[in-house]
Amino acid sequence: MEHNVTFLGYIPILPLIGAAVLGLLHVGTCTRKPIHEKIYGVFACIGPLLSFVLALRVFFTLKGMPEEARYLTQEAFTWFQVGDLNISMGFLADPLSSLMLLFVTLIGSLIHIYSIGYMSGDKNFGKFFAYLNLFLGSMLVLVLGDSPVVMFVGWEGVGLCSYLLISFYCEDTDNVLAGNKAFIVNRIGDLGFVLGMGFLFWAIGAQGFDFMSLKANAHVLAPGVALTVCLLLFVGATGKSAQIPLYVWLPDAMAGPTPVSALIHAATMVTAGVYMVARFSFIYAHVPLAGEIVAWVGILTALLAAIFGMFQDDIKKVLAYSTVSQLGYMFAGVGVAAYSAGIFHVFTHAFFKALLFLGAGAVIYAMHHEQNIWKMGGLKKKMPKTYITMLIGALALAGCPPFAGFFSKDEILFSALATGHYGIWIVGVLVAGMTAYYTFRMIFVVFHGEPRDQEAYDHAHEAPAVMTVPLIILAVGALCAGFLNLPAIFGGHQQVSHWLAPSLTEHHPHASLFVEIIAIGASVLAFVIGIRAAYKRFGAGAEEPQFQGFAKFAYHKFYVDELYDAVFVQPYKRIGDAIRKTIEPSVTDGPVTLAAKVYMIAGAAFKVFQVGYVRVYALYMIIGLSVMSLLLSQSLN
Amino acid sequence: MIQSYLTVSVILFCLGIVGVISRRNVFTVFMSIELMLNAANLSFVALARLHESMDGHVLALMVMAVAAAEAALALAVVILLHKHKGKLDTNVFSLLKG
Amino acid sequence: MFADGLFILFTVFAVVGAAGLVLFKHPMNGAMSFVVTLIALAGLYALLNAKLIFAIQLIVYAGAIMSLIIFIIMFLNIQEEDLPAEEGRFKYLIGGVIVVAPVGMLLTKAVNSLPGSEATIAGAGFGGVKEVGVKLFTEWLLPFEIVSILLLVSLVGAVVLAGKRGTNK
Amino acid sequence: MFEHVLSVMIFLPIVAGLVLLLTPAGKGIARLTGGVISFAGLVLGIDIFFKFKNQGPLQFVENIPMIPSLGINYSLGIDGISLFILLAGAVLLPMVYLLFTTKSKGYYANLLIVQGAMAGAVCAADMILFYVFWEVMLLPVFFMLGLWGGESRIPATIKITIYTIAGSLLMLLGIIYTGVSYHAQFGEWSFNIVQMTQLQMAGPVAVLAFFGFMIAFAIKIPLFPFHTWLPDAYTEAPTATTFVLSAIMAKIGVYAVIRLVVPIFDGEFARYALLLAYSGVIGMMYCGITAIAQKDFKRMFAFSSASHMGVIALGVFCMNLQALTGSVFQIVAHATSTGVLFLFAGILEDRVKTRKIADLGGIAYTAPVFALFFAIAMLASVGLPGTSGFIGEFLIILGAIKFNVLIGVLAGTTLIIGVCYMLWMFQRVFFEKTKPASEGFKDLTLTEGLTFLPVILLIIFMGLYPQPFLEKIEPAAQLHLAAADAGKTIALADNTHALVQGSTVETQK
Repeated sequence: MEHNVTFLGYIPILPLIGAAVLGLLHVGTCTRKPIHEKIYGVFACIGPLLSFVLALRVFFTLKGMPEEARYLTQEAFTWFQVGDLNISMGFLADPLSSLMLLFVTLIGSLIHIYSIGYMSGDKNFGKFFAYLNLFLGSMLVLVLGDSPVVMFVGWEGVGLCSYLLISFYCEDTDNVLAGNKAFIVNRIGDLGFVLGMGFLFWAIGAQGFDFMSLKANAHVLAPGVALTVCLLLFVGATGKSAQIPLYVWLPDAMAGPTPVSALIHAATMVTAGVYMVARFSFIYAHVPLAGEIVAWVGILTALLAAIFGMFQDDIKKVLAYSTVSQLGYMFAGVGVAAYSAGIFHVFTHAFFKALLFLGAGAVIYAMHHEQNIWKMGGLKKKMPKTYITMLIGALALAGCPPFAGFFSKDEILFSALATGHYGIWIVGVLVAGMTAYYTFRMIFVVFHGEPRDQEAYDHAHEAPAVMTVPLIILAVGALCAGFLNLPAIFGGHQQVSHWLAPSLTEHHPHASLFVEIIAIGASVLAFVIGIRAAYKRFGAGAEEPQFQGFAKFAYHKFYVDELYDAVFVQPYKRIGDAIRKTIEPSVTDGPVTLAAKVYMIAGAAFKVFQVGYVRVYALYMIIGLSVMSLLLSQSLN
Repeated sequence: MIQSYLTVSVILFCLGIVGVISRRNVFTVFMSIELMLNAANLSFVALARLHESMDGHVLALMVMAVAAAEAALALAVVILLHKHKGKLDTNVFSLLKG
Repeated sequence: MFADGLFILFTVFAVVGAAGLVLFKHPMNGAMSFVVTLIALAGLYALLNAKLIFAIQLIVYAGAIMSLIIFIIMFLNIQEEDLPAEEGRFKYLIGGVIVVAPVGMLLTKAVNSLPGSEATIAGAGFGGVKEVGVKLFTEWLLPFEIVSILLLVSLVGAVVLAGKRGTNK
Repeated sequence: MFEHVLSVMIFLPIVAGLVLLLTPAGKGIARLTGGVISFAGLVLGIDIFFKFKNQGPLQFVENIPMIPSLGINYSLGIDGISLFILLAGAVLLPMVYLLFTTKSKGYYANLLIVQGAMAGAVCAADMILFYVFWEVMLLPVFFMLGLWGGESRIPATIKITIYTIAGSLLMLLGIIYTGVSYHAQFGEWSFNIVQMTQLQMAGPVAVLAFFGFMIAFAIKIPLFPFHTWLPDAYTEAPTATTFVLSAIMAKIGVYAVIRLVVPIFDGEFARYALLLAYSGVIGMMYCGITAIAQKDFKRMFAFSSASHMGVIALGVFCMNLQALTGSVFQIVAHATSTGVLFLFAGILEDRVKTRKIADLGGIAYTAPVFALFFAIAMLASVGLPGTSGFIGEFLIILGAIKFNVLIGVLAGTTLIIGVCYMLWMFQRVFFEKTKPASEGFKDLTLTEGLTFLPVILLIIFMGLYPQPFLEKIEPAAQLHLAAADAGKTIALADNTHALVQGSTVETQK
């Protein structure tokens, strides 16, 4: 079986070419007469769609291979090679990356199509699609990279694109600040990634620094080094996937256009961290302590974000915190070594979260860029398609059987329970209830009850087909994706887990039927309690609540942003200012200035002797002569 | 015997120095310099006599020529200064004061 | 013996003249006493068999240069009030002597450490016009020419400097 | 002619510059001449690049005795390390003539002279010759800064001149000491850099000589805390001068460390490497943090440049193949990215007549090409993968981790620090609301755009396919490390001792 293929590289390159073409078109024309939007739209969608087709080809090629040797590689060229370090610009498609490829390209393409409707009329239409293509290309590099370094290219690339897209409406300072925040926080994570790569390289990289060689050599890693590498890489993951303590950028990232939120902050970019941990499962599997830390960080993030999500009044912020929360689940999954469960949740989450974001986008679009849920209400009648699709998404997110989210979330919670992580399981179930609560709080407030803003309600209308069709496709996905990994208890075969098995180093826990039933029962119970609470409170319309006490504290996100600002940002700026104003002129430049000053003072002192009278100068000469004479006559004796 | 001539030369030279550093009158300073030149000349000639070589005489001639040139220039400068400042005091000219 | 007597006489005149130059307040008096020094020096040259130098000292130095100086002094028509006050003149002079004393002592010491040789009888032609002239125009030709250029330059310089119309008095 | 191609590269600009100064040519002609000559340098440089073989020892060697009695020769030669600094100059300098409005004749003449002198310093294979070019290099900067600089140019000029000359004199002492030691050890005079590597240096005087060299180079690079001349000089200098200073001259400081200090003072270098590495890292952080507080964009770039130089120097001090190669690569990458950023700053200053960040805003809306190019150069300077900046920074951090974990971690923070001030600046200059000063900001003209385009493409090319560059650097780097290794094994044993006890170790010996 031939493993070397030549078409892998085209998958990321096609969107990148698209980005270059669109970018040049936009730059070349934006100050003069803009090009028609349709041209941009066509160019923008070609790349992602072709990539999707290629992704399908990859999938079926892999499917045709024997299970234990399912991989495709392409080594385009030697990227850089210094001494033992040999990095080739190479791509690797194995079951893990092929799964990622499929949904990234599919959802990416759908979002592109949707955006044609959503962004119409924007004067930076071309720029938007250039960034979007660039983003998708970077994400595909990330997924396909055959070594950590190539992966890092995509890793940083998506960070850059998130910066560009979040600060897309760049005339507003807040948006740009949100973009900066995203990029800088991501960079902090990237530092962890780079350092992790460094340690990994000096430990086992000399025999080859691509994933396959690393996997083959992982067993020689000393436990201490392995733990260091795992934790550093996890720092990278927390940055990209918005986990404690680096989650703060994601809610702010909602400043970008809504399709961007869907693409970056729900379906693709934020999942990169989970993907990376799964990619490095061959190391994590050897270091249970690292997994433990990952799992706890993940589940605590899930809890924290769920608390925040319960009190937000911006529709996108609710979704943003739900994303952070779901990402926490995924990390809990990969942390308890249930990598396939984590990845499966990535997969299902991509569908329903993209769906929810795009639906929210349609609502915002209909409400003329109003994002406060307390200004909406009763939209069910005006936007039936959007309502239905979003309801499906919400059910999936809340974990209602048999929607996609139920199976994947349940898989994670079951794994936690089966591996004896009871604490994680309890928190997980609790978060599941909270998820159901805040999701349906949003649905009820937005779509049910009476309109709160009559004028906006009158103008609201269903989105055009270019926007609703992607919604429907995604809704189908959100409805059915869960069945792909149907566990045995429901008569399924866990196809996704089996598909992923060759890429991952994991041991499926064997647990009794009883445990499985407890897990499922608890999840369903949590869902029911959550949705009931939401219905009681908001089902028949409710007024905007005034938050008191803990609720107010949670509404302000525990003041974490303010804390970070006071602890990191302000001191940083103050140190900079202090250096500029005092340290630089007086301390570092001090010796130099001092030397100059001493010189000047000495000059002023010696100036006294420069009286200007010729005869005094002669006198100096004679005095010198006399002194010399005295000395000489001493020696003459 | 030559020592006595040279001693005279030393005395004259020292008197010249004293004149240069302690007087303020331009002319006196100038003539003190001439005195030092003459003292040097005397030692040239005396040493020429000692070594029976006339190179010292030639040098003395040279010194005189230089003295003449110096006199011409220096006096021109004195005239100029006198024209500008109306004084013959060297202390008036202290443009180099730091 | 006679020569020693003359030497002492000239020495006394030379030193007294030089002292006068340094001490007199008015430059005219100083110049006159300097002339005495120059003439006495000419006498010393004669005692040293330097016939040409003796003549030139009298003609060029005591004659030409000194008369130029005196001419300028008179030309500027210096009055008592034009002269610098020089109140502490003697104080300065004493100070000057003190400063110079070590130099003088060193030089004297150096002179006295020379090998004391009695005067030989100089050759007949020693210091004569012809002999010095031959030396000057053979071995010393280049310096001689340079000196002549120097004189020319100083001549031009003097004309340029003194000829300037100083308006801002 | 092509046996003497290096001499041509050195003396063609110098002679042209001197001729310009002596003839009553107009400024237009001066600009034209400068452009033609530097373009000729570019052509020669590209020619050298393709004829260069991927080997360690010096190539294109020329050797003519100058003062045979003292063993001082006019000897030139380049290896993979010097090649790229030479090329950086050859590639970047022609841009200067195309971009800015015509200045006076003397300005162009000085630019030509500095170009030749820098080429000379890079190619010199004899320490005395190196010293001569090193000093000549400063002279045109003195004139350009002092005559055509900004408002407070005089203090800046005096500071840079005296500061760097003070350092150079220390280096001269070091050079003389090494020459004398060579004579003492081998019985003949020589100042040839290659022969010097055989020297065995030890003892307190060798340490002094080592620091003589190091301080001279630390001032030029500039390494913390010897960087204080830099902000003033970079800010006040006319754009082309800042460009020359930051893009090439600073790099010659690093180059000189690699070429002179590493092979000759191998023992001392290994002993003090940790100290120097800390100096590099602290400088990187210090200057990076200061950069964010600057009000003046040119000054901000100055600090940013100093910050990056700290990382580049660190790569040299780590003494392993990855870091050294990365350092040399980063020299080129930084020359292109920061050099271009300084040129952009010059264009910005030309058009808006202010250097205050606060006065600007919204430039991206009217000048998209400018914004795009600027963004690419900026991203390269913060080390985004896919641009030239990443490869070098990655290799340096990798090497630093091997050298010392703490240093590696601190070096990594450059990823964060760099991005902080750059984004902050970019936001306020290019985004947000348009301010009066930047209203109607004109985009790059066709000439300007075409001038920048090759360099921008180079930045991306070097990021995507750096191998042609790295394979030329690596053999030379390996050779240098092999020379240094001998000393390293002796010195690394008491490396940590030396840091704690400082010079006491020396006196005990």
